[in-house]
Amino acid sequence: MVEAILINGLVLGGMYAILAVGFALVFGVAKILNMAHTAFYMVGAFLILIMTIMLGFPSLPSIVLAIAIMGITGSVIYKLFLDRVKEHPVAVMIISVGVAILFQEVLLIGFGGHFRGIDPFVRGFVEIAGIRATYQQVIAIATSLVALVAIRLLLSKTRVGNAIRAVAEDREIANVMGIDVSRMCVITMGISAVLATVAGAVVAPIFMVHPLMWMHPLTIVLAAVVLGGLGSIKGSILGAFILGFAETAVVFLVPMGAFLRGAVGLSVMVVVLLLRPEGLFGVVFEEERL
Amino acid sequence: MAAPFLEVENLCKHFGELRAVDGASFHVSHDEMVGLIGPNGAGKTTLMRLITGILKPTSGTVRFKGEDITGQDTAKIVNKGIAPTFQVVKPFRHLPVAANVMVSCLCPRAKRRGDWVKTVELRARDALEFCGIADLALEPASVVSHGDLKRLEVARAIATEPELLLLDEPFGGLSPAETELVGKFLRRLHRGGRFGRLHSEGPAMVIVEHKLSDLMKIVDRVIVLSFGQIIAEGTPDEVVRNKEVIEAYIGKEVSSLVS
Amino acid sequence: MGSYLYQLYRGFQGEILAVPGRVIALIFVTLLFLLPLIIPHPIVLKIFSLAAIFAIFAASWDLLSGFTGQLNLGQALFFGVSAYSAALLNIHLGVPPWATIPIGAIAGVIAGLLVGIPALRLRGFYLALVTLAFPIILIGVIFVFPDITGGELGLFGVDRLSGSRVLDYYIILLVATASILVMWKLTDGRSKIVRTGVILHAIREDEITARASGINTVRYKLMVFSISGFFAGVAGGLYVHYIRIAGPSILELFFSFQPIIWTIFGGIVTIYGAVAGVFILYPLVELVRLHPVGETYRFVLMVLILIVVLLFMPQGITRWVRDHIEEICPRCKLINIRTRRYCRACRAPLHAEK
Amino acid sequence: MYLEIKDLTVLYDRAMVLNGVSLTVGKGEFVSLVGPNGAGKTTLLRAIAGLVKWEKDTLKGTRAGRITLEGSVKFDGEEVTNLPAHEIVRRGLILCPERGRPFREMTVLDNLRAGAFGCKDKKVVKENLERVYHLFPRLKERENQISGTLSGGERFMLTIGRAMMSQPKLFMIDEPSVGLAPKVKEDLFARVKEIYEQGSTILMTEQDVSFAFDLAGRNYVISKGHLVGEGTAEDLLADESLRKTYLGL
Repeated sequence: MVEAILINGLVLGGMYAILAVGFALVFGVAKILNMAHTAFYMVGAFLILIMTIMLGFPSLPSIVLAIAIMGITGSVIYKLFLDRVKEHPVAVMIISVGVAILFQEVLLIGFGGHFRGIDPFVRGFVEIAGIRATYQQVIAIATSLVALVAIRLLLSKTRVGNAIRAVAEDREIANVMGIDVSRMCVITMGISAVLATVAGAVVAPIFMVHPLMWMHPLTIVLAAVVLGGLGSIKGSILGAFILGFAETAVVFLVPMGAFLRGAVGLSVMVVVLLLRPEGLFGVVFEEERL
Repeated sequence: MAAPFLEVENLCKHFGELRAVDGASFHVSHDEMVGLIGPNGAGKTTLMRLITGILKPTSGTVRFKGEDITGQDTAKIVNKGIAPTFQVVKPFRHLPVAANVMVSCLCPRAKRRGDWVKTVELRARDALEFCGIADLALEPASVVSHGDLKRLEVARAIATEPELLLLDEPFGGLSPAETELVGKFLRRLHRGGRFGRLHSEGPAMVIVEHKLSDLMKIVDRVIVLSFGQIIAEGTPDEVVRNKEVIEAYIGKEVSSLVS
Repeated sequence: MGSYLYQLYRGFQGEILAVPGRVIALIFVTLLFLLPLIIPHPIVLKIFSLAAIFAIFAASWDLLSGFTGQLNLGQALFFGVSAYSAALLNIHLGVPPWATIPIGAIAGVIAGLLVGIPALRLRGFYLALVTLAFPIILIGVIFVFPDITGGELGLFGVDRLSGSRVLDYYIILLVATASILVMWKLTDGRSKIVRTGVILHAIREDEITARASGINTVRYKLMVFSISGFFAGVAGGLYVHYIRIAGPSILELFFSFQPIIWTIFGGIVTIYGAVAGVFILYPLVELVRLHPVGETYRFVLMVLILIVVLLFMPQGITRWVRDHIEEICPRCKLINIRTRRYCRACRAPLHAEK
Repeated sequence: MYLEIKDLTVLYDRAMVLNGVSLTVGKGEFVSLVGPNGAGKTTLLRAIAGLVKWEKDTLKGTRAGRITLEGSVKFDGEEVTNLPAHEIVRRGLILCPERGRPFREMTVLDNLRAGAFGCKDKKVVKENLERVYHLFPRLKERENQISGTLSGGERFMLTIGRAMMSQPKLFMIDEPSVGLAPKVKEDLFARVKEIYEQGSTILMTEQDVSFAFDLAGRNYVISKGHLVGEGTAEDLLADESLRKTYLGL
C-alpha cells in the first residue's frame, strides 16, 4: 500500500508539476491565467492516441511530433486569440476558457465521451529497493524530472531564459532594454504547451484519455500554483507534489476516495493559504499588503 | 496635565535583516507642525506607515491622546483622527475627483447623522476648494496632473476631519510656484483650518519632505532620522547647524539654507 | 397635479428618453413582460425563465467580482448551497417554495460570509483559487452522504413554483427585475440616493487608500460577499423550484464559469452587462439546441461567438455599444446620445474639434 | 543632428501632454530638459523611446488607449517614429527610466545580463560588464544580491549600468534625482558626468535645476507640453521672466 502510494504519488505529482510549471510560466510572463493549459495536455494526449492507435505510428516519433504540433499550436493560439486583448485580463481568461471548451467539444464530436486507453510504450516492471513499479511509471517519473531540470536550466542559464524572466518582472522596462515582449510571450506560450504535451505523453498510457480529462487537472494545477506562491516556479513544483501525494493517498486509503480526490487536494490548499496567505514560496512586499 | 497628543515610543520595524525603523521615540503636541527629514532609506515613510497602521511594528508603542493605537487597523486609526497621505499618489483613478474626496466624507468620523448624498458632495467640494482644485471636481482622477493629484491627496486626507495630518512628501514633484502655494495652504490649514474637529484650530501636522528650504519655512520643529534612528531634534535653525545632521544628510547645501 | 405630472414627464424625458442606453433597457424589459403574449410557446417561456434566473446569478457575480475586484471563481457555491437547502427543506420537511427560497437565500448569505472571512486575508488570484475550491469541496461532501443529498444523482421531485408555466415566468421575472434593480442601485457610483456605489468603486481601485480615507474595507467586503451570496441564493432557490432537480452539476467548475462568461461577454462592472450577456448567450445556445444538428454544435457555436466578440470588444458587448451610441459631455459629464454635437444641458461641444 | 525631434504631439485621450515639441541633440552633447512635474518631460522621453507607441498598441480598445501621437523622431539620420521600442533600442537609443525600476526579483548580475539582451556576442557582453563594474564597483560587490533589496542610490546605479550594457549611442536619463538624498544625488551626478566624459551623448530630464545646469552644455525648459526656453545655463538664467516663472530661482 505504502509503495503504491509512493509510486503513484510520484507519477501524479510529476505530471502536475510539469503542468504547473508551464502554467506558472505563462502567468508570470504573459500575465495570462491560461485556463486552456490543461486542454493542451488533453489534446496532446489525444494526438498521441490518434497517431499510435489509429495511424499505427511507433510511439517515440508520435510523441515528438505531438510535442512539436502542440508547441506551435500554443504559440498560434496566443498570437491569434490572446495577444490582441492582453490588456483585459478577465477577457483573456474567458477566451482561454472558451478555447478549452472548444477543444473539449471538438474532441467530443470527434471521439464521443468514451474513455480510451493507450498501450504502454514499454511493458513490464522493475523492483527498486523492494518497491515494484511498471516501466511506464518509471519513465513517467524520470521524464518529469528531466523536464523540470531542463526548464530550470533554460530559465537561468540562457539568454532567452533571462529575457523571459525580465519580461515577467516588468514588461515596460524589458521593452526599453531591447527585448521584444510579445515575441517572448509567444515563446513562453510555446514552451508551456510543450510542457503540457510532455505531461500528456507520459501519463496517457497510465490514465485513460477522454475529452473531459482537462477539468480535474486544471483545478489541481491552479491549486498547486497558488499553493506554492504565484510566480515561484519552485513553489509550484512543491505544491504539485503535495497535491499529487494527497490525492493518491485519498484514492488509496479512503473507501469513496475517487469521488473525494478533488475535494481533498483543494482542502489542503485552502488550509495552507489560510495559514500562509502568500503561499509556500510567495514573495510578499509587506508594504503592498494590508 | 492631559495626556500628550501623539507619543511614539521606541518604535521598531524590521524587514528581515533590515532595520527600517530602529527604536524611534518622539512626541508631537496638538498645536505643532513638525518636519521629519532624513536621507533616503532612513525609514521616514516606514515610520509614517507604522503610525497609521498600514504596517505593523515589530515592537514599540504609538499612543494618540493617551490611547494605545499600536498596530491597529488603518481605518480605525483614521477614524480616531489621524489622516495620512501617500508619497506615491494613490487616487481612485477611475472615479471623479469629487468622488475621491467623497469617500473620505463617508467615513464614520466625518459622517453626520441624516446626511444624504447632496450634502456629502458639498462637503467634498469644500475640501477641494480649500486645496484649490475645485474646478477639477468632475474630471476622473486619471487625467489630472501630478501636482493636482498631490493636492487631491491632501484634500482627501482633510476631508476625514483629522486632528493630526501625516503628510508624506507633499511637495514631491511640484514646481516651485506650486510648492509655495501648497506650503501656504498647509500653514493656513494649521492655523485656523475649517477641517478639524475643533473649528478654532487646525490639525497638527507631521511632514516628511526632501525640499528642505521649503519645509523649513513652514514647520515649527524638525526631527532628523537616519538609518531608522532619530539623530537630532529641534527648531529648523538648530537642526541645520547640527554637525551630525550635516554629515549624515544635508551635505554642502547647508550654506544656501542658512543664508 | 397637472404640473406635477408634467414634471414627472420631464424627469422621465431627461433621465431616460435622452439616454439611448436606458431607452434600450426600457424596451427590453417591456418586451420581456409581454413575452407570454407574443410567443406563448412553453419552450421559449422555459428558456427565458431560466435566463432570468441566470441573470440574477450573473449579476450577483458582477456585484462581487466586478465591483469590489474580489475575483470569485466559485459563485456556484452560493447558488448550490441555496438550491440544495431549498430542495432538502422542501423534500424532507415539505416546506413550500415561498419559504424555501428566502431560507435558501439566507443560506447563500451564510455561505457568502463563510467564503468572505478567509477572503479578508487573501487577495487577487489567491482569493480566486480559494473560492474555486469551496464548491468542489462541497461536491465531495455531497458524495459522502448520498442518503441525504442524493449523491451523484441529486434530489428529485422538488415542488413547482406555482401551478402554471406562465405564472412561474412572471414570478421569476418580477423577482429578477427587483433583484437586479437593487443590485444596480447599490453599485451605481453616480447614484443620488445610495452611497455604497462610490465606496465599492473606491475599494476596487485602491484598498489601501480606501482605508486611509477611514473606510472600514473589511466591513464593506463582507457586506458585498453576503449581498452577492443572497442574490445568488435567490437565483438558486428559484432554479431548483423551477427545474425541480438539485444535482451536483450545479456545483461544478463549469457552472461557476458560466456567470463569469456571461458577465464578461456582456461587460463587467456594469450589472446590466451581466444581464445582457445572459439574455444574449443563453437563449441563443438553447434555441440552437432545438435543432438536431445544433444539439451537437451548440457549445462550439457559443464559444466561437464568445471568442470573436471578446476579440473585438474586450470590455464586453454592452460597453462597446455604449461607447458607440453615447458620449459623455466633457464639461458636465452628462450622458448624451452620440449624434448630438452639443451637450443637451450645458451646450459644450461633445466631440473634440479637428 | 544626431537626434532630431519635430513637432512631437502627444494626447492622452483629450489631455494634451506634449504640444508640438521640437528639439535636437548633437553627437557628443550633454543636453538637459528641465521643468516642473507634469510638464511632459517623462512623456517626451517615453515618446522618443517608443514607449508611448507601445502603450498605445497594448492598451488598444480601452479608454486609456486613446492616445494620439504625431510628429517625427529622427535618430542618426533614420526615421524611428514608428519603430517598436525594442527596435529603437537596437539602434542605440536607450532610456533609463524614472525611479530606477530594476527587475526587482532578479539578481544584480541577471539584471545586467537582461540589459545586454540585444547583444549576442559573449565577449562584448563581458567587456561591457567589466566597464559597468569599473564605473560602479558597488554593483560588483552586490553581484548576487536580489536587486529589490538594494538602496535607492544603488538601484539607480544598477539601472544606469543595465542601460549601459545595451551599448547606448544616446543615453536618455529620466529624473535621476527623484527621491534621493542630497548626498547620494551628488555622487550620482558625478557618475553621470563620468559617463558623459567617456564619450556618450546624453539627454537628461531633471527637476533640480541647479544640478542640471551644472552638468549640461545646453538646456531646454519645458512647461505644460511646450518648450519655453533653450540655451546655455547663463542664457537661461539671464532671462528674468523665464527664471521667475519657470525655474523658480
